Amino acid sequence: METQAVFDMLKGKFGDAVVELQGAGFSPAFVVVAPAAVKEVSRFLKEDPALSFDSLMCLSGVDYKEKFAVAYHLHSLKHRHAIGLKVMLPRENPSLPTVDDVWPAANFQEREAYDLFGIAFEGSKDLRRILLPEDWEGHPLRKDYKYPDFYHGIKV
Amino acid sequence: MEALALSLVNAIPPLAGVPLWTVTLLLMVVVAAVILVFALTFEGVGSLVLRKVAGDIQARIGPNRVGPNGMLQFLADGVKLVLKEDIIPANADRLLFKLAPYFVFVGSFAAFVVVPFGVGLIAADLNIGIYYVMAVTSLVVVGVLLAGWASNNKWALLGGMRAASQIVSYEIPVGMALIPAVLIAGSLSLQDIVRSQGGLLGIFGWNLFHNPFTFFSFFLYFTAAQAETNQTPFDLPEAESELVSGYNVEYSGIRFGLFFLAEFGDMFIVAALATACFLGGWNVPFFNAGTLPWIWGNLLSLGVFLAKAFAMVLIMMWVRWTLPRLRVDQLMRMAWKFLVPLTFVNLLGVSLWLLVFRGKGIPGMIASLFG
Amino acid sequence: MGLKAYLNDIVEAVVTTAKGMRITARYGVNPKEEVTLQYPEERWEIPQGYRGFLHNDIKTCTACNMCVKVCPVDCISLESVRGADKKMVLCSYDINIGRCMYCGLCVEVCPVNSLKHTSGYEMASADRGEMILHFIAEDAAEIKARVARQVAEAAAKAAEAAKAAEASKAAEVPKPADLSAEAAKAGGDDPKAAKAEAPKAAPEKKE
Amino acid sequence: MTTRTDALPTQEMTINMGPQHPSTHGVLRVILTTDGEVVTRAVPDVGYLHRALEKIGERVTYAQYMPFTDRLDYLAAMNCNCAWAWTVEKLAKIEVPERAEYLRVIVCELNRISSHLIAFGSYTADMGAFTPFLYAIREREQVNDLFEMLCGNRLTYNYARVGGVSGDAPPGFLEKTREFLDYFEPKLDEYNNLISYNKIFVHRLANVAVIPAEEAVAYGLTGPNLRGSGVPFDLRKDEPYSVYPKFDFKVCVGTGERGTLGDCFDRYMVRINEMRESVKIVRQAVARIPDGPVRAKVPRLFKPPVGETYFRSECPRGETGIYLISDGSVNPFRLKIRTGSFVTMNIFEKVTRGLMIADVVAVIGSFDIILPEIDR
Repeated sequence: METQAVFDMLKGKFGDAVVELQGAGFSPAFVVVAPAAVKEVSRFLKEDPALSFDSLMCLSGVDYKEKFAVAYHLHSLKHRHAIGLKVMLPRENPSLPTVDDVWPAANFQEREAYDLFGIAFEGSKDLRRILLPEDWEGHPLRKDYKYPDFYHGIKV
Repeated sequence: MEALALSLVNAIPPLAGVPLWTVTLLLMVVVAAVILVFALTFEGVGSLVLRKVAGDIQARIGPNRVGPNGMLQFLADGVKLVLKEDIIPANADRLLFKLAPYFVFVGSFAAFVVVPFGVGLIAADLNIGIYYVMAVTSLVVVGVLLAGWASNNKWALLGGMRAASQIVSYEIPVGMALIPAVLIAGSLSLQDIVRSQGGLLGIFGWNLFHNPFTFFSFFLYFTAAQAETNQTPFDLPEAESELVSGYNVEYSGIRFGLFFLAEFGDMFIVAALATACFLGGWNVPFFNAGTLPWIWGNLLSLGVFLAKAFAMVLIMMWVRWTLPRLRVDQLMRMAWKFLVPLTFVNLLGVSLWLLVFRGKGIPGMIASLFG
Repeated sequence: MGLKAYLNDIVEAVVTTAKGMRITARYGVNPKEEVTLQYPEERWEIPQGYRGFLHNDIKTCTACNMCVKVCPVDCISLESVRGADKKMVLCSYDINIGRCMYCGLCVEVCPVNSLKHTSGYEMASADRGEMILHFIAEDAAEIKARVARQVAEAAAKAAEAAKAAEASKAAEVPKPADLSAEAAKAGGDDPKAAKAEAPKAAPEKKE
Repeated sequence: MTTRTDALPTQEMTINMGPQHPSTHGVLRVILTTDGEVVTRAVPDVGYLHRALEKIGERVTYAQYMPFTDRLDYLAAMNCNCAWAWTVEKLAKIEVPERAEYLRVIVCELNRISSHLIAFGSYTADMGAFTPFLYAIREREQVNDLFEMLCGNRLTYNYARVGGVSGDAPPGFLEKTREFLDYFEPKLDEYNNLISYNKIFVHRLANVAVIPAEEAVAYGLTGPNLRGSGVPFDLRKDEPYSVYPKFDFKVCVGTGERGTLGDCFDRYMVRINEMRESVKIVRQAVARIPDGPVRAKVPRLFKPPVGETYFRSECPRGETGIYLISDGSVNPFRLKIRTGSFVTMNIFEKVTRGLMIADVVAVIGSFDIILPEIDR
């Protein structure tokens, strides 16, 4: 199914929660949705027989300097089509509902986004730091991250 | 031993004044030392051969730097093990930790006492030879369990537990698989068992070819014994890729060396028992070594025995470098569902055979057909 | 488990084991299968284009700084000053072999092919400092001072030439006029460069 | 699997497996909670090899990032190199000469063979048979020799470039490749006879850690692990990139031949069969490789257009997807690398429940994870 069609479908179903379609320059195109609606949209994308995006290829946090974003790359093994889903978040206390009950694959990648960007996924079954030590300060992939000089007295 | 001491006293007049028990004791120490030297040499050479065999099988060369063609590698290894720091973990049970290697080593070394190396070459021809071997090698279980427990390491504990359950389980098929040889010889003494396989039939006098059941017995024994000595594919107690190194993970230096030596000692004991019970022991085919002068007869029979035993050891190494490892439940399954019933069936078969054919084997019957 | 499956299990185990053992035995018996290379005595042939240690031929190096810019791990460092003939003169060219990841990007960008991978791959040292390859043995400060001197000399010469030109200009000889004008321009440039470099070189010399 | 009686109260034990453990394939740490030998919970703890490759990506240029992709999955560095090149080319819409694409396919498939060889070898070593491991290493050395001839390095190749490859195949390379294929193909049967169908080996793997197809998809498994569950999805076939559509090959899937579909044995067997398919692809590519340049003109100060792209390619350990955001400058604005092993580890806790310690090792091996790819 074409991205435009998916976007129209989502727009018809969720109305204002679906913000825009990022088409030109984006491959695959992104449907931008409001943070609160991400779970419902995801569930719909997965369960609607015409869409059935059954696999979450990639979940990534992005720091767009003025705001954060979480980008989901979805793929359907059944229909062999792909789409992107993006959620824009404010810089202050970024948080959004988890999708790990929709796609279990999300868990580790959400933990990674939490670890490296500090984006909180509400309702996640296990949201701990994954790559960095539990007591690491800051979230390194943020654009304004300051490199620490010492970690436990060891020069970094 | 006392008889030997008596004859020695008779032969050498100056000894007459010495009490007999001192001579006997001295003799015992000497014999023990000789066996110990043999065991250590075998263990050293065995480790070298093991590595060489591994190299050959794995398309590489193996140790070749120390001495000509790497022949002295085992000495270097030994020196290294002796000189290495002996580490005892802080939270280990120190007494048991130190005790464990000795149990293991003694268990494997003591079995050498009844190994019939030649016509007259046996440290002690006990009338319960096989029984003694089975009993004394069980000491290894205690040592391994102690090592696993005392190390205060969970991997070691798991290894020790695995070893204990494994050795205890496999003791049964090992024993059962050896009994056919005992039945045929009518004696538990290993010398008697070896003698029963002599005669003019050559290699067909061996228990291996006595009847179909003994033939299978040999393989069952070999399989079960591999398991009892923790050889691959049954090396679960020290499964390197699972338990890191199993019960001996915390050992270093000479204490680890003792475990290491015991492993090779066990290997030899298994090979020696297989040789003695199924492969004719020191019997030279078509030739009675007992008729030769004492020294030559013993040397010849010793050579034959060692050749057979080493061939068995080589096969064990070959198996070791071929097969993957079983899982612990599969190991138990194999013992209780396969080896134990099969050895029992075999035992029954051998007993019936002996009953029906009055103790004669197939080669014997064929031979009697031709007169 | 039926008796048939039971016996089947045993047979299968024996057969597959025997199959495997046949293969290992073949390798064990055949000495030709050994593939080990006895390293220090035997060495494999190094193919052309092997990416070993880097080597810079400082005679051809133009100190263009491309390798430094492209290196992803910043293992190359070079210092250069502008010489009397306006070409860059290398003062130091160091490669930290301990940091280099042998990606070959620097060799690829080198415009004069002076930076090359050698076939060397053996290096052991007890000190990290030994891992830094110095391609210029002379002290950087000395080179700088020397170059500064040369530049100053050239500037003086140029100034003299300019003076001479001026003098000749006064004599109104038309032909060398534009020549001297050029020389004057050059002379005007050079002292500036010399001035810029000289103070930099001077404190280092003190050290 | 366990029966517990009240008369004999037992206690669970927590064991730390790794980061230094012979069979965690690197520095994976698993916190095992066991009841005797039975694992009640196995929580993977990753990140011991985190080198912030994504952060580094924001600091270096597109061309400079290439050597870092070598370090992503060092057993399949060629695949990672090419994945990066393909991603940037997709973003900047660069046409790559056909010969370069052929060379990329050749090296990718050779690298797939060498990577699967390690997977096979280390798996058998995990299972206690050390000999096949050395045979696998022996074969892999030959692939490394080929790569050394091609690009000068044996492990971190840095061969692909944005717009092509770093250099044309040296004379004799294609012949040597063919020789290697002729030598290698019969070895696969030998491996099968030696170990794959060995009774003990089959018993260790069959019916262990069964992952049904739907679960595999939901958990985002990719590559051989997904195909082991019987899902015939291969990016080379289903989302063709490069010149893969020109080759004839089969997508290997698990068949459940010795146990249940989706068990460790299926995943293992998929890899063995895939090596055979890779041999097929390389044979075709070597036979048909066209002449011509191997590198498109890409400006030295390469600035791709503003945009976001996601490209995924089939690496030996599953799909390597690169999400690349460009702001039009010389450095990537953000790059996220989705690696097969990382996503696969997600399902680890689920499948290891109720297995034995030895099976945990089998599961790790059957996923063929590699830590630099997980930790990045």
